[in-house]
Amino acid sequence: MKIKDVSVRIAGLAGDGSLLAGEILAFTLKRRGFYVVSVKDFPSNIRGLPTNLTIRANLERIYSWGDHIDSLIAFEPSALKNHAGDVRNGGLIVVDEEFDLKNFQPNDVYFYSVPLRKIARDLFRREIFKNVIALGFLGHAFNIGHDELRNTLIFYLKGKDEKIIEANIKALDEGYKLAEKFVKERYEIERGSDSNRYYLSGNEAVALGAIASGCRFFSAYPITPSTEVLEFLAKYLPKYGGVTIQCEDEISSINMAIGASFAGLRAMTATSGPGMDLKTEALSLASMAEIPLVIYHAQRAGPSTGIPTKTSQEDINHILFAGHGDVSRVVLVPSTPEESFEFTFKAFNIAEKYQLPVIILSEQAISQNQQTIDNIPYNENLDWERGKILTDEMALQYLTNGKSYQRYEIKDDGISFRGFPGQRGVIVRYNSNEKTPDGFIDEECEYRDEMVKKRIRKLENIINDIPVPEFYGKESAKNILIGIGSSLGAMKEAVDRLNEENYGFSYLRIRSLLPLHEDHIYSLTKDKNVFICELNSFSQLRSYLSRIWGRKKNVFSIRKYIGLPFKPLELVKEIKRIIKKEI
Amino acid sequence: MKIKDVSVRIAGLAGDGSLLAGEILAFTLKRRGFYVVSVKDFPSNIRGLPTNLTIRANLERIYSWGDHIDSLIAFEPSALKNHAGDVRNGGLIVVDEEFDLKNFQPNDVYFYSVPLRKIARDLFRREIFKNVIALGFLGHAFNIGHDELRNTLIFYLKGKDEKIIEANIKALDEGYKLAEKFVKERYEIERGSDSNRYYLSGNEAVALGAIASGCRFFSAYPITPSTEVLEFLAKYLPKYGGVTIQCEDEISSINMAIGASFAGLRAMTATSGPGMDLKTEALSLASMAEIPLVIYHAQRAGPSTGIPTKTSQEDINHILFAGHGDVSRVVLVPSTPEESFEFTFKAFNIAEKYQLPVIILSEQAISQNQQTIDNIPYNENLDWERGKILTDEMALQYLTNGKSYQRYEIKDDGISFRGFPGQRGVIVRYNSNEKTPDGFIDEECEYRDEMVKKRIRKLENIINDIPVPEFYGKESAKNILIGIGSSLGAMKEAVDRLNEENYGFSYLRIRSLLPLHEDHIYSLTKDKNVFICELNSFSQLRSYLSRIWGRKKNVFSIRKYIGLPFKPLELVKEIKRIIKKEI
Amino acid sequence: MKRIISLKELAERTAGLASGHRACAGCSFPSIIRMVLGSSDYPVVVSNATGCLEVVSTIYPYSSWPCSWIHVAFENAAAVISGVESAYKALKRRGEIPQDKKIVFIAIGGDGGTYDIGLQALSGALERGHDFLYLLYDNQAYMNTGIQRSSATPFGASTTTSPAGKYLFGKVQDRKEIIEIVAAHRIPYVAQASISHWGDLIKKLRKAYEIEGPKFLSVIAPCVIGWGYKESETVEIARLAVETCFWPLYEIEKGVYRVNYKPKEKLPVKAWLLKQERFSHLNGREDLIEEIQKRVDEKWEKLLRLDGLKVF
Amino acid sequence: MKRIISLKELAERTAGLASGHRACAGCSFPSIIRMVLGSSDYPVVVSNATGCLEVVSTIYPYSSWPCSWIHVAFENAAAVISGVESAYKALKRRGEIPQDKKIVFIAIGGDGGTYDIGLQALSGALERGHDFLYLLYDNQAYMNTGIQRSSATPFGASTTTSPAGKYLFGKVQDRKEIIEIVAAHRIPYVAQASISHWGDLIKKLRKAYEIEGPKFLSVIAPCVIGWGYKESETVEIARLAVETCFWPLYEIEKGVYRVNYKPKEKLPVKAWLLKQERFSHLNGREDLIEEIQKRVDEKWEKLLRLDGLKVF
Ligand SMILES: Cc1ncc(C[n+]2csc(CCOP(=O)(O)OP(=O)(O)O)c2C)c(N)n1
Ligand SMILES: Cc1ncc(C[n+]2csc(CCOP(=O)(O)OP(=O)(O)O)c2C)c(N)n1
Ligand code: SF4
Ligand code: SF4
Ligand SMILES: [Mg+2]
Ligand SMILES: [Mg+2]
Repeated sequence: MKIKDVSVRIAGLAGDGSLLAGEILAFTLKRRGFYVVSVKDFPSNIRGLPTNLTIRANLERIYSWGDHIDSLIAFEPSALKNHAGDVRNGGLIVVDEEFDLKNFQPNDVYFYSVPLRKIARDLFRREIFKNVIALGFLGHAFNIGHDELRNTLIFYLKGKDEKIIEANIKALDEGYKLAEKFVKERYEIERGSDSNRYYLSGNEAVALGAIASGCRFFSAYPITPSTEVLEFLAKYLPKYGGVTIQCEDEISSINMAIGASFAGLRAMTATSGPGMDLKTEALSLASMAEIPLVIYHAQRAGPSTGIPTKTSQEDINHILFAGHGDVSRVVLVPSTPEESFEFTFKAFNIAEKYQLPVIILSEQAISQNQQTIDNIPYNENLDWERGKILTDEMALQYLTNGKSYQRYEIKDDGISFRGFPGQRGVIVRYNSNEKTPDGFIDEECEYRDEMVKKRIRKLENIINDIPVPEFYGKESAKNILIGIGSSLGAMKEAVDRLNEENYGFSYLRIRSLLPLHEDHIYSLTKDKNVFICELNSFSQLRSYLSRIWGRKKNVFSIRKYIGLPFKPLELVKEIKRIIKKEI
Repeated sequence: MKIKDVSVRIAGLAGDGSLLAGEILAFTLKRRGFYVVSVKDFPSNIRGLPTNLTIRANLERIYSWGDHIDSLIAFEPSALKNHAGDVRNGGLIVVDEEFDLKNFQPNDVYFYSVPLRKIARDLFRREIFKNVIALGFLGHAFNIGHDELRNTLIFYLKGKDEKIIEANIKALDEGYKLAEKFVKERYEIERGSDSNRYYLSGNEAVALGAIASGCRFFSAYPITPSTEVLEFLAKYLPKYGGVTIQCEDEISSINMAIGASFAGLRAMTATSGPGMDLKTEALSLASMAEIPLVIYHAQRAGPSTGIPTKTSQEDINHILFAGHGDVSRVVLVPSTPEESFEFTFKAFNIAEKYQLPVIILSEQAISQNQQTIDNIPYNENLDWERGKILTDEMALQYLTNGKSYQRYEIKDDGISFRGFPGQRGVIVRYNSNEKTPDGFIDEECEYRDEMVKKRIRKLENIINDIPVPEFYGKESAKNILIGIGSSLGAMKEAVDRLNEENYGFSYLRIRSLLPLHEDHIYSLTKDKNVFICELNSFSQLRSYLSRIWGRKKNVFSIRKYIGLPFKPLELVKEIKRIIKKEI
Repeated sequence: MKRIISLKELAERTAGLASGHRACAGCSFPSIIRMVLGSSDYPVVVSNATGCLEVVSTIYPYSSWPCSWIHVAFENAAAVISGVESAYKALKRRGEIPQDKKIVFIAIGGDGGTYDIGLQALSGALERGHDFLYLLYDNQAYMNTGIQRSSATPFGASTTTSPAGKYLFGKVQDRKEIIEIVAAHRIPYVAQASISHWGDLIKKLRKAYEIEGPKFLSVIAPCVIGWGYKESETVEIARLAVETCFWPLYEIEKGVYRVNYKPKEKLPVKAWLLKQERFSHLNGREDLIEEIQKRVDEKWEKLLRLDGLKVF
Repeated sequence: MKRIISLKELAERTAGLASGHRACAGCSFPSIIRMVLGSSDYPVVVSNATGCLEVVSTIYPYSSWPCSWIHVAFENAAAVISGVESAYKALKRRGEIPQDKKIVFIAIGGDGGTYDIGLQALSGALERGHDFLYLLYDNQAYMNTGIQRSSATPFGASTTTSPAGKYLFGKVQDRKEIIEIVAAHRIPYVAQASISHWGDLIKKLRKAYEIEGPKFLSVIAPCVIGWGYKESETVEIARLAVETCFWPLYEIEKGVYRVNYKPKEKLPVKAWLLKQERFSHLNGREDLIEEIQKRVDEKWEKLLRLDGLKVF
């Protein structure tokens, strides 16, 4: 039988080419028609620290990296030690024969100890080539056409020195040859239909989404795991007549975006962890001054510097509640590259329609990991809904009728017309103080009450414009699993498996945390056992949702906080344990 | 019958002496044995903007400024317009005869239009003396001994030029004389027993509390309404061998305190509104690096710059949840000067015992308004509980036994011993990254799981060290009012009045928001109608508490957000309205 | 060089300006705002940091600003104006605004919002090279929150957080040399001016409006309340700061220093100090007054040495 | 003046220092840390800003710091050390620490943590006059997050956020002159050094440790990854920066400029540029190289003019 689901981990040290080898393999599998999910596990930019890339490929669309791996290439003894346990029985491990393996007991796996470094040294005088040799080895073991891998390799090395490309091709050949000598049993990997799908990370999808949304101003400050958006837009936004600016810190980067939005451009900033702390003051300002703004936030493990390159869902509290005063905001939570794109698009429309900050809450596991997707959810019918904008004609009327333009005019729906500085006929005044409709400081609190109510009225209709929770399974199931973000894949597979064993499960994936579909969630969870999975230790999601059901007894937390997303089996096991013990 | 409860408002423009006149009156009443509550309503430091001071004095301890005022002195037409409506029937209004009063219809009050400015000009050539003339006028009307007011006046002017003091005394005389001519009916004001009570604002109480707690490092940045703590400690902390430093911004002011705490001093910072936004990053750091720290936060009306000199309870969300990652913290909420002092003292003990940041959440109505209190709740038995501190002997043992000191040693109660840089025998390493017990970066996540659990274990016992909610009334009452901070006074009087009308009410005043006495609150609110009063528009307190009861039907919000604390009658009316309509 | 606009002309120009404001009687802001706006031939967009000037100039119904503005938080005036300016550049590139439409972008901050909490934002904007004027009005303390020291507060001045008394003689540290710090960023135009010398101030404003790139102008803005003097003396106090050389009028244009005004007779700094309540405790402390005089002299001499030199 | 400590002595002194670190092969940090600690006769307390150096030097079990330290967030090294230093002063005043116990307080930051996000904290600490050394290791970009531009990145250098390509030739702006900005704060000691000239570096460190008040030392720290050169060339790259006068060795002590090293033969800056991947796109762009040379020359000449002069 040909294999339809395969997973491989390539583990070594930062800078030793493991990541590159993994990416080439992933891309080759994608071209072969597979859906690929990848999980990068790396410590920092510095060379020499342990790093690895896991890729899982399936002919069906998948979202999770699975439980075990089929194959491991370990370039270092420590890599072998840390990851060998994850290889399933019957799997394959490739290591360098130069390891001292005295204390290593392989499982029931095909274990190949081969001269990777030696060949690299002998033929190329640089050990780094071991990565492509190993790739060739795997190519043979998986029965992937030599040319397939070679084509991707060349694609990835485009622009490099001719000699380097040649050497790499030779290294690949050597890998195939080596495998012929060693490999006892070859896998047969399937081939899928569509080889032209996209292979995107969440950060790339957000950057593309911003461009597609007409965002023409982006200011940010580098911070893992959102920096790639800055790097991408620094490169490509100018092409679209836009501006990307790296600022001196996060405070300025959100404030510049506020300035640009005031001037009339769609503007965004991006950050993570501590960066968002520094942006809270301006978040409060954007809400008060009614400035449309999109903030992209990719979570990492905290608190403080924490584990800056690893995933978490630890900033739920912060994103929902930070900022002094009654700060209005919208919080969207994507799980996939498609949603990262789509929610970015939505975010700009909501921000301008309701004139407030919209936060896209992602996380490292989504933002930096690539996935195969069928399509970028973009089509020509998608509109840039800019909301109530003062046209030049409307502005000119102020000139003729002698009235003064009121940036904060009190309206039934709470939304006033946005004019722009420089428009003939109007003077545009934005204010961070409580203000009169014209934008002056309302020092005597004449308008305070009305202004607060206006800002609250704006919020009433947003619920119609945001993504509803995704429900999966039968409504009759007596157990429901709730989660967000990167938990999607594990939740889906866990529910399927639990249902195979007749546990009666469904899942609910929340895609907008603010506003929250409280009624909907309430009715779906009533009389059910509720399992909430989340990547933090404070049960932030559960605490937040408990406003829906209070101290309801049968709500259970499943938490993980070591910087990695859930695996399906982890959820299954923990759920079974809870059911056995507590229900 | 002699009067046992009197309230006066003096209203004018910033810089015209209204506040001073009010303060002298308040202090005189205090000396006369009254409990005084004052509410300052001012716009900013700038001269010429409307301002007023309300004082209420009662022979019993009171906490609220009441509903109406008995007397109003209005130095400006606008002041008369804005405040005349608050004067009860039979009350007294004093205005300057120079007003144009064509459109003013006095209520059923004693209305005196007198030549305040004219006398000031004629006798002193400066209109500013009108304030003390008016004070004398009131003194006569209230039958307060001339000498009583004079003594306070002299006390307040201590250090001023002789001539100025003389002129003021003369102005006071003139006021008495003037009143003799005009006043038709004099009040008889009671005299109480104790004239030696304290008259303190929340800010003063916190500053004193810090000194009494052994706080010897204070760094802050000016911001209304907490600046007085900085000003007070800048003046007095050096006396106690401590340091007060004004920094270049809020970020540095919290980080300097962190540095001082690392070095071994008890350290505090203070702020408000936007200042706290800027401190969230370091809050997260203090939690992660396990640094004892006290943060005093006085709320003002937001969001953003908002109404910076007025009160609110708008930062509940921010204080409870801001800071990226799982940030541990404790949040105490005082209502009175006594509690401001007492909770400051507690805060330092908790911070050091559990090695984390403790926030004292106050608000403008408490921080800047003065109240009479019987005593500062300090006695010699109060201990500075410094928690687990590495003694010099313990430190030296590391030298002898050759082990290395572990700042983050894993302990059953989650609390490790705190050593200080410079202690012989140990190297002290603090880290904002996830770390090993020695304080090194735990780049490979070996200790992550244990460290997270350690930090969570620390939180388990805090509930025993924090102030429990204050419950007032009968447990059998079927209605319960919940509130915090400045709502105390209005809640108490409202509950009393409602009970007089047999509404069956009690109140619960929460004094620690984190940890929260969930069980206690749950059992007290079960099967009851719950009314939550709070000074914000988002129902932040109600949303937070709803984790206790979910979507319980009979929970009702009473909100106010115009920058002033509740009045008893407001609560009574709104509660009656709700009961009539909804229950 | 554009001609200097006359006071009469300015009065005419600014006739249209709303004259309302709610500053303390005698405050120096009204004239500053008037000159800033009146000196521009182009439309102006302002971003204003929290502080006295922003508060008093934008209270309903007394606004002094007949131009579009955004009132930002305390430390962000330079960042927000950077965003506005860059956005306009993009809009021009995209043809949504005519290429030749000139707009003057001004960020305004007090000394607290400039020397202290806003310094980083200022430095970043200078480094990126935006086309804007940063206008610092320097009243040498945090006035809006009730007179706390800033790093612009002079040595020896008493504030609520550097109180003269038993432990202190007022502020212990010297002021930051903001002009030098800004000049170290090597921007095209840096200048210092005073409301007492309006001709010089207007000339500097008009020069700044014509130069492309970041400009920085620091104006001394005496504060009745915080400095402690009679309402009528504001201009005189500013003048004395100049005449004593405590506050020299100078500029650094494309790297070249130019002292714009050399007092005929340099007055002793004491003449300025003792007119102000905040220095009144120095009365009799000749040692401290001498120290202050020494510092003023040194800086003035250094300035004279640099006069005419190109430093970058 | 203290004598210069010899390399041999240093090696002995630092024998006790843990030698572990996890930097990229060829990184310049290990030698910097070694010299900083080895040059001190006093106990040292360090506050370290987030960045490559902090990460590589404090990973378990490879720590290079045999002294107490606190690893703070990115922008706060100067603020935290201010707090530590003030606390020690208070402890001494209170007699809890002997008056004569001298401790050296060091704040360490990269260029991002110093020129950009940490500038305000640095400026504040300098103004308040704490007794500490601020050590800037300047690798001219944000390395730890993957080579983004900082305001220390030289004109023309390619980074991921100033990518050389169709739209740009690398970074458009010049570097901030951090030394001049810091010197404008008129602190007692400001200096620039290089790991290639260790004698000079150690001399500066030891001088700094003896001076009371704020000190600032900037050390060029070539980065294998971010600059793009062979692991073995780190010292050579640093040396070329000095020999081309791109990175002059100089100091400003109590206001007096002193150029510490004048290359016998000033090499063309091209010799330094084209050894680095980040400038490789300049190969053939003689116009840009000339521009860079011009800027280097101007600054060097200005420095020579200032040599020996007292500026404050
Ligand atoms: C982040 C933040 N911190 C503190 C404040 C409080 N605050 C408002 S204005 C001000 C002082 C302004 O001083 P300056 O810039 O010198 O202007 P001035 O009031 O003296 O004109 C302060 C401390 C604030 N609004 N925001
Ligand atoms: C507030 C905040 N913003 C951003 C980051 C992400 N960050 C960590 S280190 C770093 C770059 C450091 O650059 P530099 O100071 O030059 O040190 P280097 O890594 O180059 O040694 C950045 C952007 C952070 N940790 N905190
Ligand atoms: S306090 Fe000073 S600066 Fe502020 S408005 Fe009054 S006089 Fe002007
Ligand atoms: S990235 Fe550069 S600075 Fe960072 S450790 Fe590697 S060589 Fe050193
Ligand atoms: Mg000021
Ligand atoms: Mg760097």
